[in-house]
Amino acid sequence: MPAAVIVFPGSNCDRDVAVALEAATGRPPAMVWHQESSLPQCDLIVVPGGFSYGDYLRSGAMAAHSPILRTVIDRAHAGTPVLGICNGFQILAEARLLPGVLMRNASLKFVCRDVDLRVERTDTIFTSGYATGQVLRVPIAHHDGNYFTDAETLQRLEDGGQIAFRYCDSDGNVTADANPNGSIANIAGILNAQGNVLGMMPHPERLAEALLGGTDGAAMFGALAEAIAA
Amino acid sequence: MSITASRPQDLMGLSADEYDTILEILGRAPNVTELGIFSVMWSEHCSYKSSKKWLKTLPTEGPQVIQGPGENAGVVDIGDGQAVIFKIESHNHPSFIEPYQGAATGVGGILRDVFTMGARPVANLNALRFGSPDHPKTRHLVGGVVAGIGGYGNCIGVPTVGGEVNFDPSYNGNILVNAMTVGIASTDKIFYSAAAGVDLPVVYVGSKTGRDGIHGATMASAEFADDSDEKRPTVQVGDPFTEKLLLEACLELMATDAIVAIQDMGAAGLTSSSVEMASKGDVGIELDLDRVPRRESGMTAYEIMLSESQERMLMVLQPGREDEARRIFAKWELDFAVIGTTNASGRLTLIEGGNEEANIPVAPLVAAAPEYDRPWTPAPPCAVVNADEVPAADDLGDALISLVGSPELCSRRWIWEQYDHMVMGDTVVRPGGDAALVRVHGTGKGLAMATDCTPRYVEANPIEGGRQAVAEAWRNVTAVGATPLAVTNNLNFGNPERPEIMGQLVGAVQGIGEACTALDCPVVSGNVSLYNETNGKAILPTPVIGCVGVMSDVAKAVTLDFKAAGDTIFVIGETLGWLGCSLYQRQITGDTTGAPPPVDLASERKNGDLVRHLIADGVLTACHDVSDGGLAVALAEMAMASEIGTDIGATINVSTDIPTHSWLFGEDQGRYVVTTAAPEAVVDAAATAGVAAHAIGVTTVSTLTLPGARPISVAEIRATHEHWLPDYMAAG
Amino acid sequence: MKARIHITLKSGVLDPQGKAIQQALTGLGFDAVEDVRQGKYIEVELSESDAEAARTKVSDMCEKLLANTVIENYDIEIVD
Amino acid sequence: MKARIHITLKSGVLDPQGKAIQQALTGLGFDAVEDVRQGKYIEVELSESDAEAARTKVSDMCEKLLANTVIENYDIEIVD
Ligand SMILES: Nc1ncnc2c1ncn2[C@@H]1O[C@H](COP(=O)(O)OP(=O)(O)O)[C@@H](O)[C@H]1O
Ligand SMILES: [Mg+2]
Repeated sequence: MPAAVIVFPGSNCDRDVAVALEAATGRPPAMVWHQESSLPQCDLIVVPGGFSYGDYLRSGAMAAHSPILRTVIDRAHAGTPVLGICNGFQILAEARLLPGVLMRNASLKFVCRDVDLRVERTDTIFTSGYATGQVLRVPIAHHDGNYFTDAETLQRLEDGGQIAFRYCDSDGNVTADANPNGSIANIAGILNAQGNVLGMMPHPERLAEALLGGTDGAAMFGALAEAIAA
Repeated sequence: MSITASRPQDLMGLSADEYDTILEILGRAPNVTELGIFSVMWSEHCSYKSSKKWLKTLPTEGPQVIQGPGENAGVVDIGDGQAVIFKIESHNHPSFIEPYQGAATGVGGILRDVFTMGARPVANLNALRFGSPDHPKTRHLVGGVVAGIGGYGNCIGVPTVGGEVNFDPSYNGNILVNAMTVGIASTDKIFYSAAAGVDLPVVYVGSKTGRDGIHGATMASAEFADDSDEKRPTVQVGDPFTEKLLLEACLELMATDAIVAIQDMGAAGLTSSSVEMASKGDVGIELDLDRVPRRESGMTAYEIMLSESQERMLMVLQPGREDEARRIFAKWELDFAVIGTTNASGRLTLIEGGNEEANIPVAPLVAAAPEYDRPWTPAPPCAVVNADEVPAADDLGDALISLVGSPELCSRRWIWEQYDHMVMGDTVVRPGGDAALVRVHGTGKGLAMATDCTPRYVEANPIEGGRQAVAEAWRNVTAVGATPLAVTNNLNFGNPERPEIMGQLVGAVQGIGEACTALDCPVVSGNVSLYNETNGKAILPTPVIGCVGVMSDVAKAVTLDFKAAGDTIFVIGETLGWLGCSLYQRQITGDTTGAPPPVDLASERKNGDLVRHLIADGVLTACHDVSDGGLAVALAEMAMASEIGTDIGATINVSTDIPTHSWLFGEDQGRYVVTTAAPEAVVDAAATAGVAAHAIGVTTVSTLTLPGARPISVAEIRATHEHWLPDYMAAG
Repeated sequence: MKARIHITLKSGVLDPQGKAIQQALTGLGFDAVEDVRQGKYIEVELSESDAEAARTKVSDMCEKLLANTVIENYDIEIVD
Repeated sequence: MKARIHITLKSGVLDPQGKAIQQALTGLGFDAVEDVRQGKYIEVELSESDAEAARTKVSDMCEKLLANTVIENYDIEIVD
């Protein structure tokens, strides 16, 4: 089954993730325009990075109310895997598919660089290609990646194993210095309670090819390709 | 002439002679709208009246050139039916007044220049000059400009991959923000601005028109006085989201054959876009201003024609294709309006509310644009400084540390980490090296690009400085392994009405031309920004060169970082120890007197060709060109760039008959530092090519050991190098 | 009819912008500053003549889009 | 003492955010919306007991940092 990539006005990592998906699955994903109200047959939905609607008002807010998102929400509830990267994470949070919000980086600056991520869960279809505690090198590129949620929700995320990735140093230690944006508990990516929706600020599609400086992102697409082929 | 008696008080920046020419062209006095149109069309910014005579001397042709200067951007063949389209443009004055929006709209403007020709932009660069770090405005300007460039480029999703930054007191009241865009198109799908044909619909698309930036073009042609803060209403606000929609909509329409001509509305907005289309197509244009989409009520014809609202385009379509085009723009939620038609009158006619608001013959409006042969005096020659006139530091290692931690040479990471330099998924060599390398999507080939200029050299000797700017940009592109194809240039100077400033421009253009010819790298586009002065004090002459090269296999690219211990280090090119005008000299003596290092264009070319061949043959493990700070700084940069945690340094062992400090810090041109695991291959190839190649040492673990200097750990150099800019910015 | 809307962060919610502004103000020598919170101010022009109907509409807009009620409060004032 | 500060774009200055919000509201079916302008709302808590002194300080803050006076206006209200 193919994957589908949602395209909003202002999405700009849609092509990048399509390239990574095609490399992993051997076929191009369906590109679905935000005005559509239905999705094609697909076993994976990707909400890509970018600046949907210019990220005006709040990052992801307007996209969360676009026609296609209603269908994405329904599918997510029905169990279809949904991956939100960067702006995609912001959109999924605004759409309440994932708890919490992504606020302005603590530095107030846009930041684009490679960071180290510690893999916290490997029993999901997104992360089964990694080992628990493995340190990945993946780029971030965002202005609003400062994950925040209240203490109670955070506890629920911790207890429920819903934290997928944390920012860490190159040895896997979760430290304040390794936190590029001020995220609470160094959170870089979270899952919903069912484990079929993942939102993450880092861009695995950007380091999925040796020529571009690393391949740590490729295993995520490899794992997804396997899962949806099965 | 009798009408002269009634010459209006406000000539909108035109001279009395220019006004008289208008009277002759029209055979009557112009109304205010017409005068405004002449004023912007004949402004320095649009007419190049001071520089045209000299720009014509630049080499602009070559078998690779599809379109040289004269269109929105230059077009160069890169094989396989593809072309690279690029240009650089200044947004100096707006960025000084409002750094965020000024820089952002500068990026927006240059992007439109490139996609209006049918290219998808694939990379942005930015060449920045700020005042002295301790000037009270500098920090705010750096912060705002960088945020603005990032804000626009990141949102539209085009990676910002390179650029340069200098600090100098001469820019205190007049910063330079030069933005460059590189795009890729099919050679059979390139769009031009000539509105050939009559009775064709003229279509306006994009954002609505407001009262933004009226007279921005003439502002860019005037000197600043201290009251420039008062010139505020001309500030334009950028909307990168709308630009992204405009980009996608234009490319979608360009995939059809509905477009006859297309032109972005940049400086002087609807005026220059409509006049240029009409002039190039030898037709007349009638515009019905009532149909222009507007953001504000009560706008006059004058305001509509001169508005510099951003994110707008003007197109001439094939008849009958309006609906198809309208559907595309509706899908992207952009304004679309048929606002006029082309005709055979040869005149620009503007109608508003049924009245004729302007009626100007297009040909003389363009052809009679003034062209001045301004008086100029050549820059006085500077004495050559001998190496022994510049004292050696007690410890050359300390000198190196202070150089790599200085504002001029410290890391620019704080800047480029605010730019998304990876979006589009093809950035093979990221910022921080010599040239950035961006793969041509879906292929194995790549485009290398860099911007360069060393203003202190240009000030000391404009001809040599002009040559050097081209040579350094060419060298940077060569250093990753690419073949330089062509350049774009941004000539930033002071007031051309002063003969010594004009002399700088004339000299720099001569030097640029000579270098472009010798290096087979023609000029395909550019921009001139004059009157960069505050209270009569000019900026350093700053002719920025942007160079683009092609590489057939990006997998063969070489970066500057030392890769492993045990490689042999060579210097390609001759080291004579030229300290005049060098950063070392400034570090030690406090200023940069003397003649700049000469550029020997023949050896520049031979050395570069050798390096490129060595890279293509897979002989080199790292390569870096030598520029500011000389060999010592180049070696330090290669060490710092090595992987953190497994630092690679070098041990340099040379015996020279020149003073050690001049060997280390001299800024002789035409040189590269390269590393290899196959030293004989380098020696043989250099001998065959007749190029000087000296083995100077080996790479080692974690420490840089230079002659006359204490051994320094790579970690120490890196810490110093990375510190200055973030600390400086945080101190505000 | 015009609505003036204030959107502010709920107490207890981290405000990186407010914090940064506070630091910057302190850095500029404004030492009397004890706390800074940054919110949004939105003006909506409505073709609606009934104030109550306008308020209902605007509060619907806030719930649906303008505010993220997980972290933000909103306050509406109808002027005309 | 608390200052409530409104920072709004000068009239005539393009407001891309407001424009995008307006389009989004229209897309959500709020067709009575004629115009949207977005500004900032900042609350500053001051250790200052004199209202006039507070106002002077805050307006200095606006000039120096809070507002971009090239394109924005500011309005200060002192409450306590
Ligand atoms: N304003 C900028 N934006 C992006 N990258 C920059 C900027 N300034 C400098 N850089 C990058 O930093 C590196 C060093 O710049 P520079 O010292 O000017 O290089 P060089 O001496 O080789 O010309 C280059 O990779 C350059 O592209
Ligand atoms: Mg270089």
